[in-house]
Amino acid sequence: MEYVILMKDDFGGFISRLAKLQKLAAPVSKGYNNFSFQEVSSGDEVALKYIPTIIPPKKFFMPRQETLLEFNTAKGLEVKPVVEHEKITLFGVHTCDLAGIQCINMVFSIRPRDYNYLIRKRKIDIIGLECNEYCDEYASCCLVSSHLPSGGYDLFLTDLGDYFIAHVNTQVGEDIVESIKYFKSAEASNLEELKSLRERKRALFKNEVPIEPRLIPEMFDRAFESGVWKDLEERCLACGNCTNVCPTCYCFDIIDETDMDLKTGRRYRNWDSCQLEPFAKVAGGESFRKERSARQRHRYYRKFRYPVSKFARFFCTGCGRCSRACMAKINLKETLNSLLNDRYASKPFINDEI
Amino acid sequence: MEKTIIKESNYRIRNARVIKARQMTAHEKLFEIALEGGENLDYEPGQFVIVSLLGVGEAPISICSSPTKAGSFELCVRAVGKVTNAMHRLEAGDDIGIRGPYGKGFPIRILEGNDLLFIAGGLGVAPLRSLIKYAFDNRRDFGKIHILLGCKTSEDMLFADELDQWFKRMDVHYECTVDRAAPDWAGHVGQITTLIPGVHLESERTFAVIVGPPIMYRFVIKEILAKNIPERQIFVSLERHMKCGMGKCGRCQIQNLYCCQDGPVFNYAEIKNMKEAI
Amino acid sequence: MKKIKQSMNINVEYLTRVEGHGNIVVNVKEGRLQECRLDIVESPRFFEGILRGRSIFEAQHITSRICGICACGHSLASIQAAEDALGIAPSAQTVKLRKLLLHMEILDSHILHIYLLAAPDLLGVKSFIPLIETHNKVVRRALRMKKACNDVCGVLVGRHVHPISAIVGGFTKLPKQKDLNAMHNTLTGMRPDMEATIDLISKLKFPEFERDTEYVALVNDGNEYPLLAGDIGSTDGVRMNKREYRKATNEFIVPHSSAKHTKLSRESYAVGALARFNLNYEKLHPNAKETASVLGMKPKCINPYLNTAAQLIESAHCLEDAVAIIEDFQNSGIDYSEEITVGLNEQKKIPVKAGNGVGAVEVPRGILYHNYEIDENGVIVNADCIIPTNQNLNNIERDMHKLVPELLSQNHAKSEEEVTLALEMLVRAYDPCISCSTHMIKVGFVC
Amino acid sequence: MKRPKTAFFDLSCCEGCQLQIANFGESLLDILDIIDVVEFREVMSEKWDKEIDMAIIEGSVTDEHAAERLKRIRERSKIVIAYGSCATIGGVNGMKNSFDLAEIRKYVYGDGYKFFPAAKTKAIHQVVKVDYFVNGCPIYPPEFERVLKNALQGIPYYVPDYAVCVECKLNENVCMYDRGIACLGPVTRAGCNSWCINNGNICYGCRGIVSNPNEKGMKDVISKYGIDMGFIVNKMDMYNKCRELKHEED
Ligand SMILES: Cc1cc2nc3c(=O)[nH]c(=O)nc-3n(C[C@H](O)[C@H](O)[C@H](O)COP(=O)(O)OP(=O)(O)OC[C@H]3O[C@@H](n4cnc5c(N)ncnc54)[C@H](O)[C@@H]3O)c2cc1C
Ligand code: SF4
Ligand code: SF4
Ligand code: SF4
Repeated sequence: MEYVILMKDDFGGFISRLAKLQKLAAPVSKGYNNFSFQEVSSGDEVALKYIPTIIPPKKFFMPRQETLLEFNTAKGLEVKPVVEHEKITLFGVHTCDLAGIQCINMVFSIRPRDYNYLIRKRKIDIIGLECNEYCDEYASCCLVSSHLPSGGYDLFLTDLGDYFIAHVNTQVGEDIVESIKYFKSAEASNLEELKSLRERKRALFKNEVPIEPRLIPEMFDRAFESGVWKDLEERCLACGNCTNVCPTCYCFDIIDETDMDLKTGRRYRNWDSCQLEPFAKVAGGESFRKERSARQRHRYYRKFRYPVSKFARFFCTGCGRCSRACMAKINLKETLNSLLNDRYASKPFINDEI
Repeated sequence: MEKTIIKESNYRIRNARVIKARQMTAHEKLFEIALEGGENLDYEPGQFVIVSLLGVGEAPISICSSPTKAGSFELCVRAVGKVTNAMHRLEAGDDIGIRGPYGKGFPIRILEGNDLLFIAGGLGVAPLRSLIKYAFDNRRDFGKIHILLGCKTSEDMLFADELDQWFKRMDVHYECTVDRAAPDWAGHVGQITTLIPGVHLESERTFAVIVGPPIMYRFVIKEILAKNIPERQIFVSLERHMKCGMGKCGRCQIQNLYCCQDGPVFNYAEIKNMKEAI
Repeated sequence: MKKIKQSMNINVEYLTRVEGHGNIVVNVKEGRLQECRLDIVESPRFFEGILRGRSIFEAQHITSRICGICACGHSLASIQAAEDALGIAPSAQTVKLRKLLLHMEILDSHILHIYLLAAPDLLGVKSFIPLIETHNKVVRRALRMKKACNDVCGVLVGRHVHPISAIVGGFTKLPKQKDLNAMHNTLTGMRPDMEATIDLISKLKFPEFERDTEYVALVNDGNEYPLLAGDIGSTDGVRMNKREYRKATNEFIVPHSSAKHTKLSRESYAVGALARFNLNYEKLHPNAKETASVLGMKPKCINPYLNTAAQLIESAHCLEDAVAIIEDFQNSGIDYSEEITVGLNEQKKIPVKAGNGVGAVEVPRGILYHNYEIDENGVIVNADCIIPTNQNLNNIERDMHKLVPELLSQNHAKSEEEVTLALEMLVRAYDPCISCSTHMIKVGFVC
Repeated sequence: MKRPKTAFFDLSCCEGCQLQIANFGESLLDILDIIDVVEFREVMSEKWDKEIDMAIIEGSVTDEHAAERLKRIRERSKIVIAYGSCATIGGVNGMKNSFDLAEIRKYVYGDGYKFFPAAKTKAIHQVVKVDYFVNGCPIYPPEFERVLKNALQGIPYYVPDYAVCVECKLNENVCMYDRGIACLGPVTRAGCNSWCINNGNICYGCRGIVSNPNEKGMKDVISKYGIDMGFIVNKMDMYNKCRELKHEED
């Protein structure tokens, strides 16, 4: 059973049963067109039409604060490495966020492997949800080809009007379908409808920036000294919003905290951001990315250049969160466009056909 | 959220003990450390460990002893912040946690058979000492050895007693300079760069190894290049803010390189065009 | 008056276990009481002065910083004055939630006072620190009860010290069902501790001293124990609208104090738990009346030391009434459409008008008045706050004037230390909040 | 370790920060286990005039008398911890610095104003050296606890030098700017876990301004959202007026 269908009328029942199986998180509305993945127990809490949540689902994979060790120094050094984890199903993960999860999976899977991450990841089941339309003007998922599903889920739902069609990708997905009971197997006509939706999407989702994606790394190779970064220096407030909301930003700090007895305590890691003043400062006071322009540049290179060498993919998922969250309205698509218009950075690469 | 104790963890620390602690200058203290159970720390010169003081934090510190010395290793620590100040309060017999060794050390196999030019500024002598001691212990494997050291004043000089011995050795050329001289200082006065022009080098078979504060590199390298030493025969060791030591936390990133994994020792030719490196 | 035998000179600099800085000065020379006063030496913070030029919508944020202990009370009085000036009538839901907040404020403050500030005197130690050793359970109970109030405020308005979500017009965040449940659990869980507290206090012996005075508190015609709203009333039969608060307080300056004094029908009057008890006993929750009978208290009680006991009675009332309010919400639910967005008016997105408004709220230590005059942009042009402690200062001094000779003339006259302690205890019984009271104001602009 | 002799002092303030400590509940006893409180006027009658290991000071300096008192405390204290906005940045007491001192005294005290001296409000570190800062109005208890532990361990505490927005985003609040409301989060030091925004209010800047704010960028943002600059400056002055003053130490 590779494809199954779920009638819309059964959606409420589906969510309630899912929530009974294990903890369930799904996008919920916070008002003002803001959404957030939160624990839910019924269908009416779920926002089926939503634009990317404030914080991406990475918060389940690498929690904002995560204990690594527990210690007791009362008698010698007594240290226990620990991992915090829970069984949870994520419902409604968009394709851009699936891509984001795939990115951090890679980061924490290459050697030295991060056991805390890997153990936690195994406990999370993922049910994807297709975007039939563009979220808003900030999205750039087509540029990085994350507007269509390409794995990274157990079950993937596409809204086809009266019903959802679901792609069953893993045994876990199969088990969910089995135990929920609302699903029927898909007919050929259903698959046809899915196909035509994807066709429509291909027409609708166009490269948001007029450059062929394979040329982006080269553009960045030439863009290091571009004046575009100087412009960001003036605007960026260094608030760190862009990195905190990015599904592929994973920098962290490691912090010790003792209990009041000053003997027992824990060591945890905490999300951190390359945009913040103290991030790259060394003890001598030297900061290697002191200017906000250098920090912004670093962020863009960490999305479009460096990971291409290391992981052979972009670490931008086109979700548009960074641009949405930026008070100074620093906009990813605009920055890329400015680079394209920067004659040193882009001259040879402009592709007129796009 | 459940919490489970795990065996395999990247953050597991090895229990160790300070077996000797000696105040060297007003700000630096030298520690000799042994791993629990007499285990050897398997390391190369130029590598670093992450020292762990539970409840205070962690700090990357270069190993300043040579792996030829078994049973224990040494760290030279300058008190600047949380961990390093707390470390300065440690004495012989105190517990300490160790992770590592981490990073790429000096490329010994490449250096072997060649002349060596060591240049260190300030605390840079610590990681370099590991290699210098290694070279002394395997003296036959190397050609000529030049050591140039610089520090602020003679009071800030690290390993002063050892330096005296180096000075006496037949088989090394050693010079030292201070920025500001005390009345009883008989040696050179001036920046470390002033020492370089006077050194007689065979450029094609000399490998330069430089460790010092960030501002030092650019000037020193300029002088060395002026001596016709090829760029790929220059090695540097860089310091960056670091947390995990495993190429994840993102702090030590220099463009697409991670100082903790791809360094801290870098070949100059490979990083010279990297804006954020030197 | 009997003859005073001794000469003594008492100067308690920086009176402890009260909020803010005050000194007690007593000077007895060859049997004659020459001087007896409570100096307020807290350096003034000019709150009324700095409010000028600020938006009426941030007044409560600023005035809450007059006092950390009654921050919620200041907020509520300030909000009431602002709404009065703007002509906004809060919704029934908002009023109910505010009542809940005020209950928590009073409960929290009374617990703090009873246990940490007053109990050490009654137990004959210098502070609660030695009690950790000797009365560990008692100390733990006090801290637990205090934290419970704090936790409820945390859920309701973000925090107890300087509440966040209670603003002009209503609340920026309304409690969810699970929040209601959490608050309910916390408060019902506090009942055994409350019983134990009553049990403890009923066994302690309060000093015997009486002086008849005028007691002033909010009064109303309904059945509700008036805290958040009402007219100004007194045991001497005064009844007036809150807008006439200046006539009810008659502030005047005395040279030795950076806080003003007040009077009404007589030379001085008292506000606070005992005043409320004396005026509104009938409207207390049955549990509170029960507590009063355990403590052997009936209105009109004129022993100022028993203010602490009246606080306990009120604590029982506030706890039960708070539980009732929450249960009511649990049953009827909360209307979330009432959640308001902060700052809209302030940023001129909703028009405002000029006006003058008064807030009168019963905070732990008595009636608190705030009065603002605003221009057509909602900017404060004049501000006035009259704090309960100020209203009590005059009365405290009158008590001292009666108490000192009594102490010295009894059959076995008290030593200087004993007199000092008795005076300190007297002052503390009023639970004065000196940081609040140093604000000062003259202008008479109220309509 | 010996329990350090600890004294709590209050200068001009609302004493709300002390209260935050009382609000620790039973875990206050754990704290009292590791420190030896020798003076705490609000809750203790005991007084102490000898050497102090740790002086924890609340409130701002608002007159000469307070400045002198503070200097004497500093002289006999090994460690000085400033806590609360009043102490660390001047806080709401600083608002009076916007006025002519004589005028404001007259407004509040009438003709007798000359009896009530006042000086410009200062934060504690503008008068004496401070070793630890616990910012906030009121202090955020978990941060106070952390600072206390760091002080006991003899290691520094760095007040976060990045914006409240960081914590606010992580708490997934709808940004006030999205709601058309101005908020001081982008220029205010984090560390409070975006307390006010979590509860539906804006950030008022009570923890002081980050050390290197992008003032031009902030102005752009403000004008982009159609907010009056004077309005923001006025808001900023609510807590941060004292930053304009010179430090006595310098
Ligand atoms: C590969 C490598 C090798 C090294 N080898 C050595 C060695 O051999 N010997 C040695 O002594 N050192 C060495 N170092 C440097 C050493 O790691 C640092 O000095 C150490 O990590 C400092 O840690 P700390 O906890 O003591 O300081 P921190 O408490 O982290 O502070 C360091 C400094 O940064 C400032 N600072 C930190 N955080 C903040 C903040 N949030 N806000 C404001 N200011 C802040 C402080 O003012 C302080 O001066 C090495 C570093 C690297 C990367
Ligand atoms: S860089 Fe921006 S658009 Fe790209 S993945 Fe991150 S948040 Fe989304
Ligand atoms: S609400 Fe305020 S603190 Fe939060 S992100 Fe927006 S500007 Fe920053
Ligand atoms: S959000 Fe702003 S005003 Fe509120 S506590 Fe934090 S720093 Fe202070």
